[in-house]
Amino acid sequence: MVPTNYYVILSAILFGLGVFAFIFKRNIITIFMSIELMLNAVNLAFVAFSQALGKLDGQVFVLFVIVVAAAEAAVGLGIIILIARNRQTLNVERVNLLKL
Amino acid sequence: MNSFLNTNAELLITVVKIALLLFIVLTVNAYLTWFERKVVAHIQSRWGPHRVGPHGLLQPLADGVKFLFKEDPTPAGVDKFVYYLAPLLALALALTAIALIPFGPDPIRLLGHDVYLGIAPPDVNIGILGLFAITALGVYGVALAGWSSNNKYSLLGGLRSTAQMISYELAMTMSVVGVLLMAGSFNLKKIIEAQAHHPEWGIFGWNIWPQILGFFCFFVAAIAETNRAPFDLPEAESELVAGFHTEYASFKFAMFFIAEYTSMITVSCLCSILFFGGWLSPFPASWTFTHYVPPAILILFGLWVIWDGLHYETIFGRMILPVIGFVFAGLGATFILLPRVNGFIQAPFWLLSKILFFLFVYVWMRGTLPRFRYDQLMAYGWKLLLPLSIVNVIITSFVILAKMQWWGAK
Amino acid sequence: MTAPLLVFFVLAGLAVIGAVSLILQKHPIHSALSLIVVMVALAGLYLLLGAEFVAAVQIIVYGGAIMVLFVFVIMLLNAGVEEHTSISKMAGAPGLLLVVALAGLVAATIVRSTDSIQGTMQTGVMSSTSGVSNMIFREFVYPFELTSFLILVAVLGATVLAQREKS
Amino acid sequence: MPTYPMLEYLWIIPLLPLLGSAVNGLLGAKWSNKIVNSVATGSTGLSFLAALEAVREFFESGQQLFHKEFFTWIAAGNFRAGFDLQMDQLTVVMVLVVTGVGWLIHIYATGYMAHEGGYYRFFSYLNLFMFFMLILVLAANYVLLFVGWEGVGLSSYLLIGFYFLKKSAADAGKKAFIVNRIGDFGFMLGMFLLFRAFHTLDFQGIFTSSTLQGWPVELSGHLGTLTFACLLLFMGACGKSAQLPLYVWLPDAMEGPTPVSALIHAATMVTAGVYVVARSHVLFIHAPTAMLVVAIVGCATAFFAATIGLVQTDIKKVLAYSTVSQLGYMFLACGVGAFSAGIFHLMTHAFFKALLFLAAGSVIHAMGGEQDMSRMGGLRKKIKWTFATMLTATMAIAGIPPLAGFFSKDAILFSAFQNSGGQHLLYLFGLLTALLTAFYMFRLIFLTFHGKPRYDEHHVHVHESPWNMLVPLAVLAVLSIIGGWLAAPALWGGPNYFADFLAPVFGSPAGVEAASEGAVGAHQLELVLAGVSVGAALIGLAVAYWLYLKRPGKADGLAHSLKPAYTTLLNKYYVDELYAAVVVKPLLWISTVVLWKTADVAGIDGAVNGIADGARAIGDGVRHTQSGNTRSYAVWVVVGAIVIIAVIFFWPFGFRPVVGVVR
Repeated sequence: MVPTNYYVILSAILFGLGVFAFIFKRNIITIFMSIELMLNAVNLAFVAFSQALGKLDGQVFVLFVIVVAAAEAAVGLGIIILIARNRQTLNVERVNLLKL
Repeated sequence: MNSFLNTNAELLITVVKIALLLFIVLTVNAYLTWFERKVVAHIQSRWGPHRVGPHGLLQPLADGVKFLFKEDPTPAGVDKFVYYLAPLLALALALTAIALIPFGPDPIRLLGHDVYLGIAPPDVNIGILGLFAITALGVYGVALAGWSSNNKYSLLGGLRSTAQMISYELAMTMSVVGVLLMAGSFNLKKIIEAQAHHPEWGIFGWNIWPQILGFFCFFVAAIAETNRAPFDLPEAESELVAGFHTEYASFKFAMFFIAEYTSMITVSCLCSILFFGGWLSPFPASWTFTHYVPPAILILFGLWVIWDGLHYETIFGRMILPVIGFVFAGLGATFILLPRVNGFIQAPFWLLSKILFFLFVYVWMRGTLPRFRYDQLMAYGWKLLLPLSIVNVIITSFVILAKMQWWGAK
Repeated sequence: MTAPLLVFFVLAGLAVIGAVSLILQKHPIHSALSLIVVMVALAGLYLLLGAEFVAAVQIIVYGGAIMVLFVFVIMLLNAGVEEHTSISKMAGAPGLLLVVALAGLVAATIVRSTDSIQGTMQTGVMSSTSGVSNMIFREFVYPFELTSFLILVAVLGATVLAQREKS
Repeated sequence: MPTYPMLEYLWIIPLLPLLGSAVNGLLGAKWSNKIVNSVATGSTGLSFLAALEAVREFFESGQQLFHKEFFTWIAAGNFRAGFDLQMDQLTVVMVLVVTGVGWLIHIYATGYMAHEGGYYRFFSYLNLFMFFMLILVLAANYVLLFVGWEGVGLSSYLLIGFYFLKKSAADAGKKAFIVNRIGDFGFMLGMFLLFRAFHTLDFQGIFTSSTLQGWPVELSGHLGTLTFACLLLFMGACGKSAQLPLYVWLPDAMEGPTPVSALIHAATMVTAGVYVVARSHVLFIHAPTAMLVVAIVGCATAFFAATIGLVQTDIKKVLAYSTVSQLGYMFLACGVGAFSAGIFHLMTHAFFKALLFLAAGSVIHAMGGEQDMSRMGGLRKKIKWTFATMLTATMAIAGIPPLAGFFSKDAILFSAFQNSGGQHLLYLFGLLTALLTAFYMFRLIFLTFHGKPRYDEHHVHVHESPWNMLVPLAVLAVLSIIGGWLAAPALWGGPNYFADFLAPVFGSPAGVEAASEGAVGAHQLELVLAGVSVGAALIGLAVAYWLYLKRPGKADGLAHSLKPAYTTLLNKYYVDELYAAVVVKPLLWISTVVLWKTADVAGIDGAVNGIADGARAIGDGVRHTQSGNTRSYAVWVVVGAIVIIAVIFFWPFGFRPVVGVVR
């Protein structure tokens, strides 16, 4: 049997990598993907814990997370399409209308 | 050596099974092309392949050779990695899908191990889900191929097929839910057994009757999933040259080709398993004499082949065809002589016959139906199939609930 | 080195490699492919954890729908290689430090919190599919409905966002 | 259906004017004058009828005092201030005067204000005043009374400043308001003191506990709680009733429309002070010192105001000062313990002073807004009705028998003569005041109506007022003739019906006490005093006649020969200037330099602006983080996450959040 710690540490690593990508990638789509990566890491932790505790709540929650991720992807990609259409770029550093 | 056999027998058997299945599937694919061309030709009142071997039976071999030895140029400016990855992905996934399908209920004892027909043991808890997972990944092959080959036709083909597959995957999944509700399991074996719930009903116990709506949705969606006519927009030669595999030649093209036919087989398997009782015979279980139907059919077929071969125009045909017919007849005879074997082959026989039937339907449709327009395709998928399948789910669940409530079934 | 452990390490390595290559790849399609690898690996891990249903859903939804959507969008926008600007100063060395700190903290926290459940490891696979469905449709039915509404809203929103305004 | 419906529903009487006010104030702007009239006069008239009915029922029920608690308004600890109304003889008099006279004046105003702007506003205010005044007189405890008290102050302010575009009017309104605040301050202190002493503010509670529980009568010169309370209450009364030293607002209040002057600043509101003193007579009787103060102040005011009145040329100003001095009479009466006489004079004064004002208003109306008597004269022929009624009122106020003023004033002087502890200073001053009163009133008459016109007849077209102004004049004239006859029999030894009528409230009137030693002597004395006062009145008349009709211009000569005195009087003893120097200037200085320049500008504004500047500065600093670069924002998100997780990880206390979750 694989100790829960392994799973959890793996999920921590993946999460860290996701954060890293989230910060250091410049392509909006890739940044989005890194968010998905973080979500996946969290899901892994959920499943690991649920298995470790013999409770299914974790898995149920993972399903919810997946649903939310799907919704987020739908909306987010819609937004990305809009941005690409209006600003002809996918580089977040070129999308800086928030500046004063 | 012996110890190795004993220790890793499982592994070994699996490997052997995989090799066997690969061989079978590839052959079947090859002859499927022959079959298709023949049927379409006859539908269009032509002869079809006729030169290479008797009835063009050697045509597939020729094609294979051609595929292997053709020049394989890599267009300029393609994304090499993805360009090579795409066909591999497509083929691998298609074959993996086949691996999940059980071809028979009971195992053969071999070296003290139960060997099932089909690679995965038939009672995988999430069998159907696994299948769907794999088919879902199947999109990538097409999409990446279209994108990577740096060609607008390919790109458009890829986009089209991606959109199409995503759209119809929903309908497909939803339409199966009815069956799952009735079986109460994702397990393909359980699904088949659920259809034998009333052994005496025979063909009338199959899911096709209560799930006729679901079957309609599933079949249409499945055809769309496999990018076959009348949903073969991704490779609509009149618009996109050859769609996503325009830039692919020789063996890489063959991979796509094989992948497509393999997924056809998979879909046929699914249709017969989910809706047509899988390996169940159409007759009531108590009619044991119907066990002689398969051998009888084999013998009759063999005899016909012999008769047909005996006055075939070419000498080669007059030599080879009777042999084939004799093989078939001999098989039938041996089955009759060995009842245990006969009993064993019942299930695979029925399953294969059903699969053949669906493949025929595939070809039939291709021969007869015109291609959809893109907007029609989308409208059809989203506005007709999806709602229909959802309605099907609702109706089914209500009926099941009613059964539980009033007739206390299950 | 038992078989499950071996499988775990293989899959885990696959996942980490995928994640790293997600970062290193310059082209979004390659990043997407690496992410798909990660997800498939995770699905395998779920299977290893006995959560078949979650695994299947992971592949079907994440691999078969969401990532396809990503790839689709990338193709649609014909996204090129990522251009390497570095206008943001925050996202330089300080960002790196912060990320490392965050990862360390998370790992530390989680490990510390898992010490307490070392003993309670459950052995054996629970029949998760039916159990999960029971939980979803019994205890979590209201969240379930809520998420369905969320999805609906998201679909509408995406449609509205992406459609070209009629002019 | 209760046996005495109108008593049971006593609140209807004040409610009706309130409704009228609300309706007119909210909707009247769009309406034509007719509708506004009917609403205003209708509501007042109805409340007058209601009052009559209530009074009838009160007498029919034959009870000493009707008292009803309608609902509790304030309940704090054992303190209760309810919306309680009560009715006794005193209230009867007041209510009838207020509603009756008020109604007449409403009718008059419909004519007088016909051509004024803000018609609906005027009547809304007027009705509002009626409401508060009725609350004041019907209240059964000091708190509710104070509500009415402040309310009438408010409506008086509104009405004085009715022509708020005229600066003088606005200032006059402010002045009245502020001066009244001073008095109200005293009044409130008095209430607190009373509450501290008696733990209640209901009239009944206080009076019973102060009489039955044998509250000690505080000897004169001795300053006890009651004395202080009474003095403070009287301070309020001084403010409201324009007594020394707080009378200064009343003459300026003449800026308001004449009906207002008649109703509020002559007939009703200004008498509120007298009413309060009379209402709390029980307390005053227990505080002789306060009584003495009241008497002296009243007497001084009466004389003082009269002297000023001598030289005023503005017709309304003259009347205003005469009002002040008459009010002084009333306080004098109260001060010498003749409350019934005071109330009696209050009533008659309400009649003839209202009449005087209305007539003056009619004159002004006729002269087209001219108020200066030096530009009038010879109006006798042109406006007969006005002249007749005004003459009646003048004779009444001057104390010519058998008009109302004679009896009331006589009663006051008589009781002043008797109860002024031996020396008759109060009486003498009263008598002198009576003489002066007669003089300046007839001076007014002669200057206005006799002699040759001093205005140019081409521009001013003198015309008699419309009927709806004359009818009230007539009615009031009749009242001011017969109003006093209730007390007439007392002269030839009969009973004083008015005093007997009020006896249940005030106990046996002062005059009768005196009579108890020797009724006969009392009668002679009374007759003698009456004669004396009549003589004084006639002297005043004669002097006025001689100065202003026989020898016109003699007055100016006299003024020249007594220049300093004359100018002093003309400038009202420079009281306003004195106040300006002593009170207003320092106050202005303090509020300008200390409050405004220092506290407000430096302190408060400084703080506020400082905060604002600080915010701006911080914003300037922080806005650079808003680079608009999403990646930087992402880093900030990470920072936040780190903080949160660090908190969880290094949680200093026993409870470990994460572990808690996992367990």
